[in-house]
Amino acid sequence: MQIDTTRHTNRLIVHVRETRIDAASAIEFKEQMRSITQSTALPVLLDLSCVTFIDSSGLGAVVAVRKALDPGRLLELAGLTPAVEKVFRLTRMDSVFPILPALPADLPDDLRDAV
Amino acid sequence: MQIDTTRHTNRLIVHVRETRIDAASAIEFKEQMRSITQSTALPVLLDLSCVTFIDSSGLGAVVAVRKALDPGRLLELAGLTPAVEKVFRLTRMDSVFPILPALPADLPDDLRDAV
Amino acid sequence: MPSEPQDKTTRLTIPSDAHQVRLALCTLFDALATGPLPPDTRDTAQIVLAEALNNIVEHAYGTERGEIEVTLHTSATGLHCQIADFGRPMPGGILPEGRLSLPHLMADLPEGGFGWHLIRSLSQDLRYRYEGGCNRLEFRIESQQSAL
Amino acid sequence: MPSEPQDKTTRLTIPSDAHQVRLALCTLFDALATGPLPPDTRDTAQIVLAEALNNIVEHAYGTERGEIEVTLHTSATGLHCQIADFGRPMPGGILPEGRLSLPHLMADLPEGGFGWHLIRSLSQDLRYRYEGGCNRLEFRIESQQSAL
Ligand SMILES: Nc1ncnc2c1ncn2[C@@H]1O[C@H](COP(=O)(O)OP(=O)(O)O)[C@@H](O)[C@H]1O
Ligand SMILES: Nc1ncnc2c1ncn2[C@@H]1O[C@H](COP(=O)(O)OP(=O)(O)O)[C@@H](O)[C@H]1O
Repeated sequence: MQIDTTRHTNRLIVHVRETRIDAASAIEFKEQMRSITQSTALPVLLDLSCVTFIDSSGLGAVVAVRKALDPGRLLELAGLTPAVEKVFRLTRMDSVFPILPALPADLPDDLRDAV
Repeated sequence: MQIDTTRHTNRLIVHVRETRIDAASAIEFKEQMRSITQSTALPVLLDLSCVTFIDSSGLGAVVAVRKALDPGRLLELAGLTPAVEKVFRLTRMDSVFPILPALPADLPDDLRDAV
Repeated sequence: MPSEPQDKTTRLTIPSDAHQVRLALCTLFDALATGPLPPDTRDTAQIVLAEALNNIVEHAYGTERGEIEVTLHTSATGLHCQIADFGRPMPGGILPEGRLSLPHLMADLPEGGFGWHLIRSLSQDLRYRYEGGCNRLEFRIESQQSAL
Repeated sequence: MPSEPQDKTTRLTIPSDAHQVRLALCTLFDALATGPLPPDTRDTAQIVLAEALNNIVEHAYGTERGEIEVTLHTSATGLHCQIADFGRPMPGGILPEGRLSLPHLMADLPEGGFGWHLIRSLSQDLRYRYEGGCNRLEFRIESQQSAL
């Protein structure tokens, strides 16, 4: 499972470069997220824009990641594709997690207007 | 193969929501890109941030997409992950395509600073 | 009346394993991507099928080996799904209720138990029976751009 | 001397088909992800293996059915790869040069022919021989954080 991180305005942005978080990958997702989130104390923004499918095991893994963090530490989600958004909405997890409409720009400011 | 589009500052941003463009998917990639790019005349920004692997067939497909466009029409690439960047560099295709360091913000301006 | 031109039946046997379920879903839904179902219906179908299949792997077969038979039929009224397995029957012989309960404290959030809620929310004509050692689950995914 | 603790040999037989090659690469590199190779070496290895395997599917077997045998051995000096197939031999019995030619006009850009250039750029100790109807290709992927 490929997961990498960037930083932007004092947030750790975690990019899931996988199309699925499902029963076949939920455990690995939890494990990788644990080691990634333990490496800093920054607020976390989980970039799900590559994830086109999540099932209840994947959802449970995201919940587990949230519960493993310090309660005061921010965990936001961004980039929900339609099928992922649907699963969060139907299980009301969209009211539990702060969900951003899209990723904040990760371009340097001076390039942001050039493109 | 999941590919969708958004618009930002007069560009058609094409998001490839797949982790691979390879010999198994190159033809489908070309076909979907043809129908997507034919639907407008806007400059195209190809978002490859989910693509963690490309092989020479995939690279050939990106070249084919370029050649199928009107020569005056812009086709930029963004979000190259390390393995993809390596293939473009070694084949010198990084000198043929304009490559942006990251995606432009697709947040509305008023939200951009809030996150 | 002859069947609609888009009428199509697909049959698939899947070994009881999470990776095999993933592979089967990818194969099925890649093929469906070029079929007659709108994107929203396809997403819905994949969610429901995934939940049903993963439950069989986890609960009906558990650590036992086994096979799951899936029959899909696309028609004008949607995607008709039949799933058969030879694992343990449902507890009490009936389908779980799948009621959602949201606690007030983050620490009490459940990490599972969403499966049947999703299946019930997203499917029509849901039926289950256990006969001759075989679990049979049937449902339909309505083909329409719903607001769900 | 006993072998290093991370020494490990993996063998795999792949049907000659682009989808099967993809599946094999995903399986191999998912497993390697938790192994001793640094990410950059893993990317390099996957690129070289993909090119070698896809060439066999396309050129050695073409429309014929056939199998490809892959043996991978991880050691302190990198990933040692051996690939065998029973398809057509290389044209002239030797490996393609893989020279890159960049035209001035966009319209003249090649849409193929990058494969052997990538293999030659990214591998060490590249060897090929054709014996008893079998193509044997060997190479090593150096295990180091190179600037390549
Ligand atoms: N196919 C099945 N066979 C047997 N028991 C099942 C099956 N599906 C579900 N169950 C039982 O119903 C419960 C609720 O299922 P579900 O809502 O999918 O949650 P989860 O699978 O996350 O526990 C399971 O914990 C299990 O006890
Ligand atoms: N495994 C092989 N068996 C036979 N011929 C091959 C093999 N690999 C490559 N070739 C020949 O060498 C040429 C160059 O290969 P390559 O650089 O990978 O480009 P491409 O595969 O895109 O044509 C091929 O067009 C083919 O004629």
